[in-house]
Amino acid sequence: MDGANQTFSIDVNHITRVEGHGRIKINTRDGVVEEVRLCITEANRFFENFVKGMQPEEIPWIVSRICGICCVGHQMTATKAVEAALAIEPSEQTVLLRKMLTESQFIQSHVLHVYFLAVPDFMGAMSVLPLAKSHPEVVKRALRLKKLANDYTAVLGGRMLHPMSNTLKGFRKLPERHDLEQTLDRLRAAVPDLEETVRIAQTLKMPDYERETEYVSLKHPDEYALYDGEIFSSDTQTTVPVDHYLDVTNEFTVEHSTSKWSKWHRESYFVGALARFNNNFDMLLPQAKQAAADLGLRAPCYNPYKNTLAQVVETVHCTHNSIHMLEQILQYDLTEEDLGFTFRPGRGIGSCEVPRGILFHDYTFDQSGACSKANAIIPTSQNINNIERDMRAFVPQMLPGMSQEELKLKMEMLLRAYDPCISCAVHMLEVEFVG
Amino acid sequence: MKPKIAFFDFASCEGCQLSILNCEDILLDILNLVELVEFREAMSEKAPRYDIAFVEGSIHRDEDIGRIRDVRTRTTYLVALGACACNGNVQARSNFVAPAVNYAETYGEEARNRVQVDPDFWPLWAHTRVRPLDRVVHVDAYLRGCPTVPNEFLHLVTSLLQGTEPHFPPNAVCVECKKNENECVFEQNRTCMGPVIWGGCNAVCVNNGYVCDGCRGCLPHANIEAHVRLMRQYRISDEAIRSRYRLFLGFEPIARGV
Amino acid sequence: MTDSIASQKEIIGWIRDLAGSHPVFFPERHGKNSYRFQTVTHTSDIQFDHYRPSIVPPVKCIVPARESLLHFEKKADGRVLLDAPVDSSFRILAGVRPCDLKGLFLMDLFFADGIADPYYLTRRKNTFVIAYACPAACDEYAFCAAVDSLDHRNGADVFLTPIKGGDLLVTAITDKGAGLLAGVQLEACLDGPAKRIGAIAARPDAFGRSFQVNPTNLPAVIKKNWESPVWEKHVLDCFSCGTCNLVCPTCYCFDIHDDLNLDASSGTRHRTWDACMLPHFSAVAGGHNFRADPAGRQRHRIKRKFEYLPEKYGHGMVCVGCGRCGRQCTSGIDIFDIVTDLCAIGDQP
Amino acid sequence: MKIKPTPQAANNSVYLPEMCTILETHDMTEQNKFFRVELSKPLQHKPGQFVMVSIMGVGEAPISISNGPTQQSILEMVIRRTGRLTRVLHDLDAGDTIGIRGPYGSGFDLNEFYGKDILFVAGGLGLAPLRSLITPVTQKADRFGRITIVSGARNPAEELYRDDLKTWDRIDNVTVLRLVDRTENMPWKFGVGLVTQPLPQLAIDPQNTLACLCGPPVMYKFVVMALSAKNLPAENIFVDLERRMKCGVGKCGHCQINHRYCCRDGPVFRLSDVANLPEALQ
Ligand SMILES: Cc1cc2nc3c(=O)[nH]c(=O)nc-3n(C[C@H](O)[C@H](O)[C@H](O)COP(=O)(O)OP(=O)(O)OC[C@H]3O[C@@H](n4cnc5c(N)ncnc54)[C@H](O)[C@@H]3O)c2cc1C
Ligand code: SF4
Ligand code: SF4
Ligand code: SF4
Repeated sequence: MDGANQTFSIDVNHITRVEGHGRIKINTRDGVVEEVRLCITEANRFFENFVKGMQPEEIPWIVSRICGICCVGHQMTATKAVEAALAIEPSEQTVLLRKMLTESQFIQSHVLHVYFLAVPDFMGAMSVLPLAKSHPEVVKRALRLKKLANDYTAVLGGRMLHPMSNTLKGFRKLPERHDLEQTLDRLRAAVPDLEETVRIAQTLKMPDYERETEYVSLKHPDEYALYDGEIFSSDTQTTVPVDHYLDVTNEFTVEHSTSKWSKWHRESYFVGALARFNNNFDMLLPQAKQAAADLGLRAPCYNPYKNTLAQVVETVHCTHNSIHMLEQILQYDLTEEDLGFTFRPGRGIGSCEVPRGILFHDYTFDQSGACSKANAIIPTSQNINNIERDMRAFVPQMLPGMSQEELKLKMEMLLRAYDPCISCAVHMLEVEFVG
Repeated sequence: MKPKIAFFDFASCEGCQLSILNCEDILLDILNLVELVEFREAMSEKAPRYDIAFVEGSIHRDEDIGRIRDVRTRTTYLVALGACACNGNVQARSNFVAPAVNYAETYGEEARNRVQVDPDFWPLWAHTRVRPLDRVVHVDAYLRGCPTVPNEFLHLVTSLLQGTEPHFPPNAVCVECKKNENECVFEQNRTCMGPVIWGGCNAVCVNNGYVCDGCRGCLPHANIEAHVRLMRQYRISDEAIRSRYRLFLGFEPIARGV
Repeated sequence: MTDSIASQKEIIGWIRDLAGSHPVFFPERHGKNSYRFQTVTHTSDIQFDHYRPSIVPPVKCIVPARESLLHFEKKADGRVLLDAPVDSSFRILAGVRPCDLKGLFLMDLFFADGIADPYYLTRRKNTFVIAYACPAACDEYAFCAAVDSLDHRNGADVFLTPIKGGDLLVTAITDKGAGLLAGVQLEACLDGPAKRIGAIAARPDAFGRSFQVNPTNLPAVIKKNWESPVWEKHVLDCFSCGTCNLVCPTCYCFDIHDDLNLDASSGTRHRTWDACMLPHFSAVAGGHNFRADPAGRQRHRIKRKFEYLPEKYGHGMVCVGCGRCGRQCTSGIDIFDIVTDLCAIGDQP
Repeated sequence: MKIKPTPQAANNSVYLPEMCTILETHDMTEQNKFFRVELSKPLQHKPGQFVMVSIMGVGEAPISISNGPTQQSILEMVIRRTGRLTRVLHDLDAGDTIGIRGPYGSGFDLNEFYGKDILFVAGGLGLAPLRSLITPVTQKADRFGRITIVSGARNPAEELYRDDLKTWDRIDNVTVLRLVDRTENMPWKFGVGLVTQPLPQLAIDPQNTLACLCGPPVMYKFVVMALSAKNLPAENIFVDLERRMKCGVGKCGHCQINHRYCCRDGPVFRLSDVANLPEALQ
């Protein structure tokens, strides 16, 4: 039974295989889509509110708790924001270590998403578990890559989640040389696994839907921007400084949402792997460009389902880039740095790319030395607007040839393709599809 | 028969579930021992009954209460997974700000005014109060920490598999600090929550150059008065001590009183 | 027992040489203010001039924080295979100070007493000790002289005594020690005893802290105090964290627990350090706790060191005066102060 | 110089149990289960000693030997379900394997008892260890004086070794006084009250009587008071004490009672020795 001329409503409560709680509602009457809504039902934890009163060095450590899977990204962005507020200049060594920490989390998050959350859809499985029986080599490879990435994070950060080594100005404990060497060896040895990952990704049949939108990411003149850069729009092909982020996100509330939405030059914009890929393709390492070619992924790409492929490309990039960075850092001995600083009141803004897109943190410190105002704008809340618009555009296109079940699955897949991290959405939001 | 296990989450970062997914070396072994029937983060299946439910996250809203009670009725054994579920974690600090203020801060003055007069306004925000699970339902075991410690998870699973309960000794973080031969951070003129905090994390924060901020919650026998006196000796103001206690221990009675 | 003389440089070179072929542990600087017995590598900083008692005593090389007692494997047919391998690897502890040497000597007695403990004894048998006599008190916490451990030598294989002019008097105390020194070119010394007396004479008169009471009378004084306000006084700030036990060179209490592997059939029975100051140390099933209050636990700890074990073994105080527990207690609770208070009360008629 | 390590001591660890097969189990009460275990050789134990019982992967606990000294390779125990290990023990049945090491502890010296009047006071599970002495004593009852066994249980359903109590009671010079704290509406034709209740009525020859007490910690103080009132000297009273134990061989420190190790110096202590152990009967 296909959806043409049908009157039905689909309600997917607690969407699975995404971080956090969401809900999709679709209502059609006589084959006409009346309403498509994406609701995020996650309870708010009011981070921006309760970090007030905290000491500068406590903030990156606490806000990493916004999200487990993006904890490094939140910590890095907060560290940069607080450092900006306090006029702290981290050393070259620190920045390099932080970049490695950042990329370690890109690898682990992308591998998790591609293998655990997305691939089962394409293989027609409810989860990765049946794959452990039917395709044990796939699951074992996924676990191997994920473990490598996690260990890499732990070597630099002290542990896999909510790392404690990084702080303002530098690292409380430097990674052991021996561990860095071992990580380098393991990353090099992981190249065949990556090639295999690309090969699997090649076989994934992507739904054939396109909708051109505005792509927003960081951009850096010298590198594929992840840790640093300015805000770039595919619409204007220009950058604006990070300090102007509020002009970019333009948060607004909508009637049916408990979250603020974002828009910049048009009704919505896209952040995440595909946006970075589209905007910064030239800065990818050759191996990553090759992977993109193998996957038939060309910039610009307007198919949001292919965000998953862009993640594969970025995994290749981050692995090879990490190999370069490790080679570089192993050339000299790491030096213990003095982490002391003098406090000054002020405001600072930081931005990093995290696996799911561009992230902004903004803190103000008053004379008392404690945080008096905080703001964080998370990729997923920037994307929600765009996801809902994709759904609205795709549902009518899909309806004629698709059963309700299939439609439901395609919508879930679309949502999962964005790899949304709803726990991150500290800005609450509700999008309902009710007819 | 393999025990059926399920994972649920409430307000949290979902890092504790991720910590378990991160046990790559043994994940497949674990899956041989148990039957995973629900794990929203990694699978789409759902189940009506389970032997062990791992519940992550703190309880904030009325609808959360309904859902956790439902989980409780379906499971034989309920485990609070991680600091949010065990003691409210960092978000418990928001209990010290009136809900209306929370909304105003996050959504603007208008929201504050409406939330106070209009009970139907944005019902999803019906934020009551951040509470650990055991304020709402009976909890059989606690896997403490932010994030949870895989070894403790394994101890729990293997204990239950053998028909007995896990045992987590109520020892301070200092014990593990000694076993790791760390120089006490007080020796370095910094301060630490370790003496009053429930160990089991292997003092991982101190091992890595930081101090213990107390994510695993206060020990039942914690000598808080002595700890406050000790912090004062290091010239920490009472306000700073209170703020420190409210980092991870916002729900502990002490954080309200200090 | 043979004496010879060597420069510090020669001895440091010798220790480095030994480290080339065996694991050698030496107290190395760690953190802001501390020392740790660490495996000597080519980058190790080996010196005798600066020292504070290491965070945990060197006996950790013989009773590690966690060790396996036995492995088990349950077979499908119901049989259970057990295996209790004993670690018989070889190690050298160098730069061990007299307090810790006395600690080792006492541990040897404890673990051999009654039914012998093969794990300890085997490791101990394969452990060589190169001790070093302190020329001055390491810091203001030490009270080794007050408990008679400053001149302890029993248990060392080689003893190094700093003598006038900066050289070291090298004494091979055991055959094992002589073996370690075999092949090392050292200047013979015929007046070793005189040199030792000289070294003792050169020490400051007040060596560390001292009690009002003569060491031999301490057990009797402590014994008088069962009910005493002193116990309560010194636990007001106690966290029951067990640090004082865990860093003590003569605390040996342990816990035993099983860890099952994920195959659900094999695993290991471990023993880990335990501490009688921890609140549940004496708790039994059903909830009864035989030492529920911190004051009772503090009393037990002090009495073990100054009354129970000294009376049982007859080798003097079982507190060796290293000062670690007082130094490292976060609340600054110092066994020296407790004993001083008890002595003060004991002196009252 | 290269030093050769002393060769490794082969599997002779004191902590290594012998794996034994359970021959028989039955529930004695709701919480207490009886176990008969087959050993590879006779235990050679003294009455009052205990063994360490383990299940690999769960843990180990001290359990009293409940049978009298015997040439058979048999061990009998009563295990109360209280915690991590004992609850798993309760799931086991005949044919299952458990680890046993021991016997440990001082125990009673049977020689001292010949010719004497003997008073046993057992509270609840305390009858299990005392049975290891009652059995040899009642087997050769003619070599002892008057034998009195006071056995108390919480209620009729909680009474242990009912058949044994009956058998012993039939022996000429043996008197068995069975009591429960409360009948709780169950049929019961014996005494109601605490184990201290019958003591004042007993005719005790203070010079020629030995008393053996075993029961919950609260019991000792009151029984000792009652016996002192009868002028029974502390040298003639034995108490069987219980403490947390991990090693059973005087090393782990958990069972210390002042300067004594409950596992090595006890668990059976002479009351006169306990007098200078303030921690013993508190
Ligand atoms: C000399 C002696 C004889 C005993 N005889 C018997 C007997 O015949 N029958 C019986 O049912 N019980 C006996 N007990 C008590 C029994 O040892 C405990 O009930 C048992 O250790 C509880 O273990 P668990 O793992 O189930 O409890 P948990 O509370 O989970 O205890 C964990 C561990 O702590 C230690 N522990 C806890 N409680 C005790 C305790 N009361 N005594 C010693 N160690 C303890 C053990 O090592 C135990 O494995 C005896 C105890 C002693 C000291
Ligand atoms: S650093 Fe903290 S946890 Fe460690 S010993 Fe000191 S007070 Fe205890
Ligand atoms: S050291 Fe403290 S803050 Fe760190 S994991 Fe352990 S309990 Fe949590
Ligand atoms: S180290 Fe200090 S605080 Fe800790 S148990 Fe010992 S006396 Fe108490």
